[in-house]
Amino acid sequence: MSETAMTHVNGRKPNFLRKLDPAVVTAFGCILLLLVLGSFYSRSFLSPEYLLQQLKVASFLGIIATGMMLVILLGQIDLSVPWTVATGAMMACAAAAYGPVGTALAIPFGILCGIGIGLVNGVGVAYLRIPSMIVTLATNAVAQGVMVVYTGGFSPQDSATAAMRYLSTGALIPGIPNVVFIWGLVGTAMVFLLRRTGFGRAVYGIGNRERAAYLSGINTRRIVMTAFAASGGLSAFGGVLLAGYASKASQSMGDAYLLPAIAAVVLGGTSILGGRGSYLGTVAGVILITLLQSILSVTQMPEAGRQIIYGVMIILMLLLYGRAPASR
Amino acid sequence: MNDWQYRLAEHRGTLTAVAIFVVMFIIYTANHPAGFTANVIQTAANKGVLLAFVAMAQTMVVITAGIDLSVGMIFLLTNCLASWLVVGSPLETTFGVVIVLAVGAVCGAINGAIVIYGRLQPIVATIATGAIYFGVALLLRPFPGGSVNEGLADALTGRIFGVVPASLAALAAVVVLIWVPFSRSVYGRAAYAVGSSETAAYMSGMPIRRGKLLAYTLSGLVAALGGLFLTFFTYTGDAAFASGNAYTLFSIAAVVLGGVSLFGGKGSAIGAVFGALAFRTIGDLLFVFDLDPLWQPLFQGLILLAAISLGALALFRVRNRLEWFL
Amino acid sequence: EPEVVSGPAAEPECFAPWSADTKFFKFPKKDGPYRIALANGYIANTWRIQMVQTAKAYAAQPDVAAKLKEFKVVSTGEDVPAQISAINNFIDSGYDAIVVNAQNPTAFAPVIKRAKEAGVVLVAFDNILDTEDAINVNVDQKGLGGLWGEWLVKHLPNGGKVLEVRGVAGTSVDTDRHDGIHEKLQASGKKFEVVEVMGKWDDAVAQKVTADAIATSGPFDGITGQGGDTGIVQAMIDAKHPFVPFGGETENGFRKFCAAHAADGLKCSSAGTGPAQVAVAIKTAIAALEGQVVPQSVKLPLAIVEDPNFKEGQDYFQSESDNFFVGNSFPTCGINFSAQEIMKQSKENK
Amino acid sequence: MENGGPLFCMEGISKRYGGVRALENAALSVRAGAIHAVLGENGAGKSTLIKIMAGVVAADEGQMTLDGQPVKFASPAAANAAGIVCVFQELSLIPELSVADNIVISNPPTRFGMIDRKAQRRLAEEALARAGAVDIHPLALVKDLPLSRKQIVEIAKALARKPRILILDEATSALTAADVSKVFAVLKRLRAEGLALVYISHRMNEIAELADDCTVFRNGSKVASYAAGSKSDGEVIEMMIGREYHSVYPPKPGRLAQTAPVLETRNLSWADRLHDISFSLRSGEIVGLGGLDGQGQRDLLLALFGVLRGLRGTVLVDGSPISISSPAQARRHGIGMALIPEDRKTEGLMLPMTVRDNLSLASLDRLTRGGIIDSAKEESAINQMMTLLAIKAGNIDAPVGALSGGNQQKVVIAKWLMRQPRIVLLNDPTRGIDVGTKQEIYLLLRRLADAGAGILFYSTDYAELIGCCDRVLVLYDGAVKRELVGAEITERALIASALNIPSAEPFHQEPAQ
Ligand SMILES: Nc1ncnc2c1ncn2[C@@H]1O[C@H](COP(=O)(O)OP(=O)(O)OP(=O)(O)O)[C@@H](O)[C@H]1O
Ligand SMILES: Nc1ncnc2c1ncn2[C@@H]1O[C@H](COP(=O)(O)OP(=O)(O)OP(=O)(O)O)[C@@H](O)[C@H]1O
Ligand SMILES: [Mg+2]
Ligand SMILES: [Mg+2]
Repeated sequence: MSETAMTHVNGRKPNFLRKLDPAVVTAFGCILLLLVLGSFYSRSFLSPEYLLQQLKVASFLGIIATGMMLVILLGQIDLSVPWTVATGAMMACAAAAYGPVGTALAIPFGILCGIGIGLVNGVGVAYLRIPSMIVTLATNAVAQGVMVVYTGGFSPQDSATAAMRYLSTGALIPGIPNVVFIWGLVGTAMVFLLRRTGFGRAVYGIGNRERAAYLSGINTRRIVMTAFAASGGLSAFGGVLLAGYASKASQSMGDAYLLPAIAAVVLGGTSILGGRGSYLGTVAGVILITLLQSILSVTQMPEAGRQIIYGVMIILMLLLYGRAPASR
Repeated sequence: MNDWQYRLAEHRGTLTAVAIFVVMFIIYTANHPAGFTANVIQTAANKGVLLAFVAMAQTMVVITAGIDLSVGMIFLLTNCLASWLVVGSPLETTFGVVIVLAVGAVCGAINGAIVIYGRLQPIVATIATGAIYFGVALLLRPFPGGSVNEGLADALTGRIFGVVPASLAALAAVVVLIWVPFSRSVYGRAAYAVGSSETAAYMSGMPIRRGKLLAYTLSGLVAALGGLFLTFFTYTGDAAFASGNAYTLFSIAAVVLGGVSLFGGKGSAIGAVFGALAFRTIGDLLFVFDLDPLWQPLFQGLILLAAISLGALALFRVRNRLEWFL
Repeated sequence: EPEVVSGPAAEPECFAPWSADTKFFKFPKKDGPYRIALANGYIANTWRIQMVQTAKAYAAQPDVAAKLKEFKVVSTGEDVPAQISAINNFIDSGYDAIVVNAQNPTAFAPVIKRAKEAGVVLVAFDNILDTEDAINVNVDQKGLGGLWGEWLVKHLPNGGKVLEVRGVAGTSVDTDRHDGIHEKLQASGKKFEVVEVMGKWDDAVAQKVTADAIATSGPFDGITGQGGDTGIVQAMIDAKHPFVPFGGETENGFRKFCAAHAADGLKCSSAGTGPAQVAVAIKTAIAALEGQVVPQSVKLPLAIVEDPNFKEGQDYFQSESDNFFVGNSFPTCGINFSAQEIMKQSKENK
Repeated sequence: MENGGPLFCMEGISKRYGGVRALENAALSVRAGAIHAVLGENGAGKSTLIKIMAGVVAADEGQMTLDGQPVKFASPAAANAAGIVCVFQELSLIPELSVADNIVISNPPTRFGMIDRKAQRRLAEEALARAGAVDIHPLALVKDLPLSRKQIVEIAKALARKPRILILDEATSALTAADVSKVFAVLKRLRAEGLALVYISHRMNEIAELADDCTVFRNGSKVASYAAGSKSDGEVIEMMIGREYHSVYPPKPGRLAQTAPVLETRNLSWADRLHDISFSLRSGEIVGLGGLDGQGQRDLLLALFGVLRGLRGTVLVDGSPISISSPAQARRHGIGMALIPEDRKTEGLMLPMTVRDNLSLASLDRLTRGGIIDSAKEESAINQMMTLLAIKAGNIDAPVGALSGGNQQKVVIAKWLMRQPRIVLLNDPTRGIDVGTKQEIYLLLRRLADAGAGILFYSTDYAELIGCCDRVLVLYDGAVKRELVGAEITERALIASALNIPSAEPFHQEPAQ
């Protein structure tokens, strides 16, 4: 992790090699393989337009998976993603109904709502010690309930603001969608957070053994809560961007993101038990899942076949590099 | 402490689940326009038993410190299969039932094999196999349909002696014939031990792989029993993705309400069964409280949140903060 | 036990029989006011929310309210057994009629039997029941697909490459609409190449798969979408795909696009049956309870608007949500909801 | 029995973990009816050797013979079946199962294919009685037991398997003298019954009392085998550490420190476990906590460190009363407390994380600026600690779990020393540590004290208390029963007060031996 660390040890690999986790390398290899396989079906799978389009679509999943990864590194999970995404999107659009101020604050407001849901999750997990799998399931139900009430309550505003649309579909640099940059920024921040900050170290520590982290004087509860809040915020931000992409918010926006986010994180080599994993892996996982879904969706086969191939491919890729080490 | 205190401590999770269920069910029937009648109970039982089977299946995997996100899809797949096979003469029907259960067990065994021999993390492995099982279900039933031996279906979803819901009796029989022998067998104990500490179990020379594999296989079998009952209850097969997913997620909620630890090694399928019944009763409460229809989902969410927060009350008794991290 | 009688129905304009051989029911007349229940399944999408709002609005209309002692709505989610149990509970609680948007057309046989025995009027709409023992307020899903198919045939006289964005796999609505489309395309005798993707009736999903399809198999000469059509058009715009004839649903957002881009080639047929059909179902239930003759299978008229007839404030509402479903009027049944009426309903109720 | 050849023989055993050579051409030969002691400093490869013997890990090279027949064990179960049973250094108990379940775990009695709980209970009670632990309830969950009880359960579990060869890998490290003597009685009886026993321990006195044969390991290879008693302790230790060896304990300062107390408690009570504990700890002083295990020593340390809720009484730091409600507060500047926990695997370390990450984990607040880690500062702090404690790690970017037990323990201590604590609480820090390392730790403690820290030191090893401490507080049933100062700290005085024998007078008259 630190660049000056070369002194102490005998025979360490150079820094860049040491960082390359074989799992991540294989994951990127699988991405290439998928593209090559796809190109047998249609040449356009290798076209820059298609690849950029995939990168753009992957960005939404990428941002959501970033939050999911943070939580998984703690050995927890966030099942409230679907309705946090929807809440972020819907609330951002809703804010836009309140004049220019509302429009200006739309994006932060949407994110804030996600952070709110995340905080409830965090309090439940960190302070009430409820297993994350179930608190987040419950908050997901509550968020859904609130959104249903909200939609039915009064004629809701659900068009995305110009800013949201710009973030998702605009291109500051011609050809490269802004949202890809945003994912890049979020990702860089995450890498920095995980590698270079005390918070990141603490996250890994807690994921490995919370008890030891606590006895080391780390404020484990605050960190867990913060991580959940961040996950909520990132999910909601993903929702906001999705609303920008679709020009509007809708209720079921987040449904398609829960299982793929988990799968992407784990496919990227992060241990579901916490404490182990790199962000680069998650990037690979996100791209893998996005490509796989995309390629399958355009091949003309019955949905049943798509589902079966999707499942088999994930298992094969995991078998290739995602296996736990043999214990003897 | 004496024996009974230890035993009470051992079963606390299960007993809490029973208590939560009883309280909720009393509130429900006390406010039901039809009251505590055989019909109302039969209706509640038929609905509750389905989730109870799925939750029991989930429990078997969860005690090994795994999780099965494909359990709802096994439930769907076996439902679709049953809508083809469990028809006709008694012999054909029996044959059909056997095949359906065997397919469920095979699905469970596949999950187990991938997790054990493939050494994959259960959560993603079962996301993937779930997609496969759903795909197969969809092949079997591209759209809803099929039929079932209605005599058998009516018998198993009806009432025994006009009082006891047959589905409840079947559930009890499954508990006695599958869960109890399993949990008391050497393999069952190995499954618990693996969930509690895999290394320790291995070092103690337990048959951990076989224990785990058996747990996954029985889990598939019990999920298939659920799928079979779904067919008896609806007379059809239906590969509804959303419904399969819902059952998977509900089963996790039920398992937690039932006092089974998601970290493995602790809890009982009996607790999970009551957790499932309690979870189902949350939905039933909608009938007896006159809520605006759009507020109903929120109400359900809040009740669930409240029910799981009950467990947090125990925190106030913890005087050694290290106990938070067990 | 309804008596099977011969037609026509009490309000023949509204209660149109599905086909020539549709049976007619005459239930024993009951004295009002009635207790009616709505057993909904899934709730968390705009269509369903709008449907529930419409049901409440309809039940609150003075002439309808006068006939109702109680109107109760329960939503049970995606889970079929829960919906079956809900209906069982309504039967046990003594409701006179139960209106249901069934999660599965074939799963309700046992409960239909029970309703019949208990003398409860069961009316299904939207996702109807596969039975002759309950009243179905029917949308001709296959006919709807046929309509879209015909629209494409009309606008692509030489055939061509068509993108079909389908719904949720494994549902009968998806299958019926799909079959309808393909039947008409085939019947035309022209050469149509169809690329199918699953849009799940959801704008976000539909947008994504459309974008993929355009990138890998485009461009297309025509498009048809079962739902999520706003997202499909959005994807076309994003990909700078030329506008082509489109047969789709009745989302407000879709119609906004159709109106705005008609001149550029987005020639739309927007057809479907809005959530207001619940009102027809309730009306049918009341009629049945009053002892009037009703068809076993009611055929709902389709609300169709086709290019170049999109009119702001009537066929679409520029200021309303994109997710809003237009097509809320069944004039033959005296049912006429404006967007404002539906969306504001519960606000006034409070 | 006596004149038979070796019962079990290992030869040419090698085992590598990645780049680490754990064993190199190692050998061991044990005979029936004898206790064979295996000695060696931390990381010498003792545990690895017996894990191979017990089928837990597979050797890269080498042969094993049992009764002269070559054998290979694919799993612990296979070794068990051959009569080889091991009490592992890392406990192999299932925490969520009951004591009885654990004891019969590998071969539970069954009826109709189901486990017969009555028979199981009976077997468990027998085994517990044999291990001299009738105070443990068979239905108690293992996770609720303190470490010392777990070790006893582990021994009972091994006994219940009726082994031919019984291996104990530091199986008594957490036990107090009383428990140890009960266990020894059992072991001697087993020896008389003709079992072969392999005994690994870092306590020389235990070896002296038990062993018939000894083998010393260093750096993964056998150094020597000899009959017990044929070599002096000094010689043995020099074989182990490969260099000359002097007195274990550093000299004490002679007179008591007269500085102001850094830490004081007044009438500290908690639940029904701690009663009215009042004492003070001056800077420069090492105060021992004595007594039988489980008399509240651990609770006291946890209470001081802010882990326990609902404390009554007062805690003062530098003379002013404070209330500490978390380790985060306890380590804060101005208090500067550190706790070396009891169980390094679950409380001290993140085993899969690197040595580096583990070392800096407790000092993250000091190594970061604005939340960002200052790599240079971290690096130098780590290097300093690695040298100070002479931590033997091939690669500091390797997981700490790959270090030997003793080096792991050093990492735990190092990570707290990095903060330069003013008050150091130690919960049995030398458990499972070889003499060489122990010596280094004692020296370190004294140096810390000399540098002004106040040290509160709980140990289950009386010799340590005698050798290191300026004062010893003896706890009994959660209360301080006696305070021994300077020359009063003798083994007899410690034992007498630990057992709460009322008249401790006679001990005063005798000179310390
Ligand atoms: N925690 C662990 N530590 C070391 N090895 C393990 C662990 N878990 C599983 N194993 C593997 O388990 C294998 C044997 O396990 P075990 O004997 O418990 O299974 P089993 O049920 O007897 O399997 P089988 O039916 O194949 O004989 C060993 O070869 C080893 O590789
Ligand atoms: N699983 C492992 N992975 C990598 N290295 C290991 C592993 N287990 C042991 N080692 C290494 O093998 C060597 C021998 O370790 P072992 O545990 O056998 O020592 P030991 O003599 O039992 O020491 P102690 O007295 O501290 O318990 C050590 O250098 C250790 O770092
Ligand atoms: Mg075996
Ligand atoms: Mg060792």
